[in-house]
Amino acid sequence: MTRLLTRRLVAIPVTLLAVSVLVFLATEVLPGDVARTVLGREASDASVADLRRSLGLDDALPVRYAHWLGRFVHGDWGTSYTLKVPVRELVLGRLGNSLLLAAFAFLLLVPIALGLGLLAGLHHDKPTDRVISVVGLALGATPEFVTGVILLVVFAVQLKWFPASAQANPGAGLLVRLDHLVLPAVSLVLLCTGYVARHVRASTVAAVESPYVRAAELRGASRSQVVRRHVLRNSTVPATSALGVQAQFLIGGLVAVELLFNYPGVGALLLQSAVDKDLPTLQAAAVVLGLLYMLIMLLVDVTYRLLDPRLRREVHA
Amino acid sequence: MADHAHPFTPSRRGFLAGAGLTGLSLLAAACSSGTPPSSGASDATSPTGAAKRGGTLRVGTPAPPTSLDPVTMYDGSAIGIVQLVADYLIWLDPDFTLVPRLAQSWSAEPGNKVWTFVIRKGVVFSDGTPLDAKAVKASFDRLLDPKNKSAALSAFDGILVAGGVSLRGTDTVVFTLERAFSDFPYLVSAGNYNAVILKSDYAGNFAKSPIGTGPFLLKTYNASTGATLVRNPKHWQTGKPYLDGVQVKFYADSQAEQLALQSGDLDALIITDPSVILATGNVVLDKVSGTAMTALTLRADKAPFDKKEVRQAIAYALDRPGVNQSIDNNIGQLGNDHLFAPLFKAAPTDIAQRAQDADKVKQLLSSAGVDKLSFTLTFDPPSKSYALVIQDQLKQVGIDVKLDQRSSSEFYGGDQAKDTPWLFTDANLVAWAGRAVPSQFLAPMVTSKGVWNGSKYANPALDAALLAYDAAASDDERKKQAEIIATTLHEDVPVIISIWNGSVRAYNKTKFTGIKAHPSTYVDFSSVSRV
Amino acid sequence: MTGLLVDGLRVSFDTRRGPVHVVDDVSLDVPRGATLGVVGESGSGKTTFGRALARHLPSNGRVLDGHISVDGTDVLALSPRDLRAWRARELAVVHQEAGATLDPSMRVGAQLAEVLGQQDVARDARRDRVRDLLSAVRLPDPDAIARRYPHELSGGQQQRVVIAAVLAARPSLVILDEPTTGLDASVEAEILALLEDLRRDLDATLVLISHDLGLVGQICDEVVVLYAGQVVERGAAADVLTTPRHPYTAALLASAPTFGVPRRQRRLLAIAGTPPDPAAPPPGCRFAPRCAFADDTCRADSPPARVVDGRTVRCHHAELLDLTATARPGADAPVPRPGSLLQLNGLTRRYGSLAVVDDVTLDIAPGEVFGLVGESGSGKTTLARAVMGIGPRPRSGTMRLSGNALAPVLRRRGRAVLRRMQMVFQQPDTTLNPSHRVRTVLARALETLDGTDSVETLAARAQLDAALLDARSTDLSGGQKQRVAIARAFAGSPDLVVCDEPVSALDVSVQAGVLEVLADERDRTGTSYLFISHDLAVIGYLADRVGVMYRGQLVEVGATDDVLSGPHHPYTAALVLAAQRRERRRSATPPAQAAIATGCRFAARCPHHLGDVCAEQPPPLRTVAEGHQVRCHLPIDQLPKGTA
Amino acid sequence: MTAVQERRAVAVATGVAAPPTARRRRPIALSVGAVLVGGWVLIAAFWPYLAPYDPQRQHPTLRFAAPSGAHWLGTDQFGRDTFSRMLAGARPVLEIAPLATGLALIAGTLIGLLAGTCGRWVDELIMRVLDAVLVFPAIIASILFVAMLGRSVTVLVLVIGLAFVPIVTRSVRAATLVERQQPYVEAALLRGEPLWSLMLREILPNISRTVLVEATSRLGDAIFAAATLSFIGLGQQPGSPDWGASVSDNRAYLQNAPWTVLSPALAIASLVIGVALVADSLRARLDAR
Repeated sequence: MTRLLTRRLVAIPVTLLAVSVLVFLATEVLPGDVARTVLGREASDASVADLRRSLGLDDALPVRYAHWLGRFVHGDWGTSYTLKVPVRELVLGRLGNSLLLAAFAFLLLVPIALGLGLLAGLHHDKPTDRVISVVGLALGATPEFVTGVILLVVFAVQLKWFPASAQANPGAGLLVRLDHLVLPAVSLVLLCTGYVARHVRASTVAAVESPYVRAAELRGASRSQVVRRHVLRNSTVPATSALGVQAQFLIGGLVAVELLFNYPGVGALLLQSAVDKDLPTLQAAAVVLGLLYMLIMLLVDVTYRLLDPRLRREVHA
Repeated sequence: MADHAHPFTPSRRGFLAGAGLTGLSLLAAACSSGTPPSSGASDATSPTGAAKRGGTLRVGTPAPPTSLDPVTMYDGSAIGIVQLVADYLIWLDPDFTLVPRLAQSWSAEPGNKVWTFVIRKGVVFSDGTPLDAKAVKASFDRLLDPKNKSAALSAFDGILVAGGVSLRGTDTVVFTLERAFSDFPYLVSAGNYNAVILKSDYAGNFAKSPIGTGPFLLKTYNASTGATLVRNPKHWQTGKPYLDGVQVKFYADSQAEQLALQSGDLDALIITDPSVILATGNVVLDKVSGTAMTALTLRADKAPFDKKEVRQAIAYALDRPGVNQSIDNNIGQLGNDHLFAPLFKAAPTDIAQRAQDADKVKQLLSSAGVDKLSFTLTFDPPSKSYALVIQDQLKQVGIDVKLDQRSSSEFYGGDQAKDTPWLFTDANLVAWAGRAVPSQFLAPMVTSKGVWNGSKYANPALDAALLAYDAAASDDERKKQAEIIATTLHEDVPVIISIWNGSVRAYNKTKFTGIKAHPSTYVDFSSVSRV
Repeated sequence: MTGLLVDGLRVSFDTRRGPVHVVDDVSLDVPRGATLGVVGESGSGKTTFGRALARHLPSNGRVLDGHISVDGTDVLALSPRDLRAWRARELAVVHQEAGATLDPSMRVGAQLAEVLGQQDVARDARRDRVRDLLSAVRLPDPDAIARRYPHELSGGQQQRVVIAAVLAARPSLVILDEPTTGLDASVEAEILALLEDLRRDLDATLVLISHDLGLVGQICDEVVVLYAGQVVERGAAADVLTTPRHPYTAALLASAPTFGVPRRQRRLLAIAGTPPDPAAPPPGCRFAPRCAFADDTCRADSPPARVVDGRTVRCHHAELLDLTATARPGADAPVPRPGSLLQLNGLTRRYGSLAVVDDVTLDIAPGEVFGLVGESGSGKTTLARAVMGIGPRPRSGTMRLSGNALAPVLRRRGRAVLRRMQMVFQQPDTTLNPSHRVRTVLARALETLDGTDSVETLAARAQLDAALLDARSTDLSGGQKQRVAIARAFAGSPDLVVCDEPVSALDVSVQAGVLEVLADERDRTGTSYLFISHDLAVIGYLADRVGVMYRGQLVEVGATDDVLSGPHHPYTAALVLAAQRRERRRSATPPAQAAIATGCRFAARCPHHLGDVCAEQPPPLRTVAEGHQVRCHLPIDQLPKGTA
Repeated sequence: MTAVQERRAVAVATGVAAPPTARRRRPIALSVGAVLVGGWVLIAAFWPYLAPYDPQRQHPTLRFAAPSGAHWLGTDQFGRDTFSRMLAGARPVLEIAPLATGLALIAGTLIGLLAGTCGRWVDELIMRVLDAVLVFPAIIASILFVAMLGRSVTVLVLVIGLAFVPIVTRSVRAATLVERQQPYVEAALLRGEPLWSLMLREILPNISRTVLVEATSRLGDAIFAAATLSFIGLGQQPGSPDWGASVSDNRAYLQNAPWTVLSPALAIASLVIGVALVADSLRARLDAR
């Protein structure tokens, strides 16, 4: 176990360094000019050139990268070229929003997906199984900006059960903020449930047809006892990796939902800064997202090994 | 299949494709003076009966792409927020009439080169320091200093330069111009949106120290979510504003705003896209005509548009009412390919309005020796709809248009003297915000040395006529010059103007009253009150 | 009527090709406390019969008719609730892979507690009952075992836990389906001893289902031989095994190698052909197509089950047949040529810190069959893979092929060396590429090993029917697949073929056929074999010389007869006893992962333990006779001798 | 002779490997899926003959016309017929998605095979590179490609294809690792078969099930991704009837003209569901074999 951990932990900073270099090179090639974006098209070339110099954009690329890396490592993430606010608060604030929405969606996702997967697995090839599988497939197949739109029209505009924008007024309590997050979270859950449920269904079917369940039946245990004691644990453990994949998507991938529900998440910031070539913000967002992405990958692998006794020890050969 | 760890993090539609959908171009909302001073200034029409006090107005607007800085701001949201906090010398009413604000009165010596403004007495900044001529002079010196990189520099270009502002006594400011300019009051009015009056010691970070003389105080500002403002007790317009405060919420795009309006999350919008926001349920739209437009500029200095006939063929190929219908929800006015909007007093009315004429197009093209015309039209997202309309209409008359959409930062990026796409591509669409003074379009766009002359059109006769127009003291002299300029442009067609965009502002009629539209989406909530 | 009564049982499976009768009219009765052996090869229906007794058929299986009663309870008529109660109280089933029937995510103690819960044992009493059960099945340190997870126990220990569960249930009928298959001989002996105790303590009826005639003969009172779903012979175990009345039973006995009888003395006789297709059984006697004595009546109508001097036999001519003369005369093997083909010197391979192969030195002459025997975990497979250059990274020790150095890693060996050494694997199902046809497999081998023969000659030599050349490899039977694998190995006429348990996954009758192919190839080409097996009978049958491995070390090496008859190493003695199934081991087996003692590794289990010298000092290599060495502290004359 | 083998023998002999009841009901899902996918493929090929109007033709007077006899699915902001645009939109989606999937499959399978077969440092290197690619925000990569190569079908295919390579590689590698341990591969190794022969001739045929499943899953995702790319404005030049672009452009008119958004959105959903149903039943059928 520890060998796996150290190897993966060592890989993280290396990969993040590679990502930051790639991002630097990418923005160099991207068209457009951040100084022009700040001053607008009607400002004179002279003032645009003057701003470029003050932002240090005219220095050589390696110099700028070294400069950025030196300060970034010491916690000074610089100020956003366009929004002129400290990048750290901006990115971490936006990340906080994304994490809140992702966590809320994840909390809804886990019980629903596991429940449906188990139900489908236990009624293998019966109508409930077919319905759950097909509906899961269908919802998983529909882009989130489509389901989101439909949810908005029905629940926000017509029925007015939930607010249309996911952004509560500043300073609102957690409950109010969650109320604003219901619709975006539901549209994410609809998207991700199918994938997780399918994995849980597969492991449930495997558990039901396994020798140890047959042996338990042969010892006179009733179906409900068998399910409760043996099937439950053995079918939910493998779901961790499927949940892990969805967790990664929930962090970096929910930009369309952020946009649709007007929610200031980190995904939207990432693209906005990429288009504006606002380098400090883009770098910080890419590195933070990358770090989070890899930590989740590692967390999933570790929990998977911890939960499944067979993999607990580092099995050699 | 659903195991879609799909790697794409779809972006914020807002900036790339979406910004276009906000109709008004955020990047182009520069505005300046309008028609000469009319009858005495009058407050906004007082509401019927005593206005109810109190209540917080919740307003939606797209997040400003840059920081909140009055000196360099250019987008509608930043301008709107600053206008709630700071004042101008002169305000511009929706029909471009000049309304005295911090300037009590103003007058020009004969020849329109020296202008004196008397500053209103008894006005204090929100931190208590009284307003005086020194603060006004400091505000304009700040704009004129190239170090501050203000967009206002281009508005004053060739008219007022650093050092042209002097004091006389404690409450009078004198502006000495480089050349006669009869419409000068418009340049120091709200028409030149950067020209807000700030304290002399303003150091640049407006979001942190938002001191102004306006009706509201800026309490909090967050670049991602929005701003909260409260009544300014020291505001000089006694009894105003009626509201307790204003809460500004940033929206990714107009569709999210429409939903918020309808579901009651919002009471009004600062910027309203006419093709998206519709009057349904409690949402109503206040409409005004304006002088904003999207110019179809053709490079007159090289093929295929070096021949006048080819340019005219394009002009005759366009179905202008169809354009008005498709991209401005029919609230615009037809353009006639010269830069005098109907709203301008000096606009000539006797030039025949061009209309789609397929035969004339064929005849013009054959006379220019061009049998099959095809060209590439470059534009950025805000003009996407108009580009599609042009492509389809021109196809009906056999002209093939290839579309080349660039991101806004790419379209306006690059060197304005050599290669920036919006000034150097063969045919392009550039959206311009409403202007109060025709010469603000004419001078930069069609004069030989114009700083934004995308068509590279150079006609000394037109240059002379414009100088004469600016300097003209009387209205008939002004009309005569306008006639010359208009007919020349109508004939040579370096820039095709199919419609002048109207302007709307949506609000919830059951919540607040006194919310008015404005050609340049300007914001004056001082007389807004609860229903 | 106590005990088990089965009358006219018929079970069929619904398949796409219609119903298939897997168990066809089986009737038997077993008094309470007696043990019935059910013997049959793959496809005989024995497992289905076992599951039918427990009324636990797969979803597409149905009991057509017949009657099963256990101590008077009509099992087939029970309501679901009563069936559950009956299973909890009266029934216990032990499957082959015991580990698989234990829930991988639950500790072993908790699972036993659950069974006790089924017996309504009070919750607080369960912990002690679990400890008693585990010590009853002679598991060392019951409390530690109770906290372990199933995958942390050895195969033998897992089987013991299952038996503990049986003890807990105190059933009246115990069904054991291949309980010891795949276990080492010594572990098997201990499990069988436990089953004996079980039978006495519970006074229950035992039904032992197995393919292994020897095992059934020893344990069971009565024996039933199944062929293609029908009982072909039934009678007292001792009689059936010594004087079989049915030709199939006789053929089975003839094809099984017996301990100490080499090929020179008696050649094995494989049963020709393959078992009939259950969906379309032949008319008449189902064994007729493969029976040496079959005549028209046999082929025409199916023989009734008749009683012939106390034995039920389903054969028209049971009385007349003289089945004793079926043994084949021996065939002498060519003498191995002088010199050294393969020479290993101090070979060591490690997984992590554990030396799986520890300082092995041995020598194989050209044309010699060198047998390598040892239990699972002795390192014999790792050694074989090391010789072929695959497996864990080489640590130390050298290898020489015909005198010149042999690179320890496959990548660094030239093509010529590859051609000279080939390997045959244990599992027939995965030894051939499932998506290739047989012809492609052999053609590829010929091409890469520059073979000179044609595909057809190669196949013929491995006694493969030419028609099979165009079949997909997945459609072949286990025996046919191994024959193709052997043909593939011989494509480049190699000098040495390493065989890793080539026959242990095959039915006895098929095993004989494959051993014959190996022997013929050796006679024809003079190829040497490094023949690995855990079965002393098979090793004794083919090998010229034998090496015995215990926990990575070569504890004895010598001519086959010397090693088997003795004097030999105490561990070899234990293996011989287990192979002859004489003596059931009572002593508890040590935990598998006990630390490697500095002295003799076998010290902990050695009955001839000499005290400290064995525990502390590593035993010297003593020469018992020319070419026969033993690594043991015992003086030569005190070394144990095999009994006749 | 072991219990396992006996079950296997019975199963092989009687062809009863998967419970027959499961296979009977499976074809319904397969046929529905096939109809959906087949339908759209036909439409993509023959829409010019099927579409009642020219999808690009604008009618300013007919803006936002509700669904009617003349216009079954109404018209959009330029008065263009929504039904014709939906039919025409099938072609770009079905051009990009299969090509992108093909690219991802070929590259992913080869890299996966290489990683699984070679093992040791080759495998470690490939996996680390994949991690880096997965972590690098795909959105920046797509902007990069569009910026460098301009907007075109090839760019879209390249961007989507490369984004899926890591996912395909990961599952192909997992399947390869399983086969790599099998004796038939070791036998090939011992015969001195070259690396490419081990990968393509020995292992690839036996992981075809995984490759096929990946193919159908990625096809569904590629359609999804093509739609999303257009949605964020990186898709094709404006005016293309591409479904993703249509949803993106018309999303703003959801209240006043919901048919302009819902028809392309449901078209995407129906195609992707069709692919999903086909994939699911193929996977079940392959499991059964």
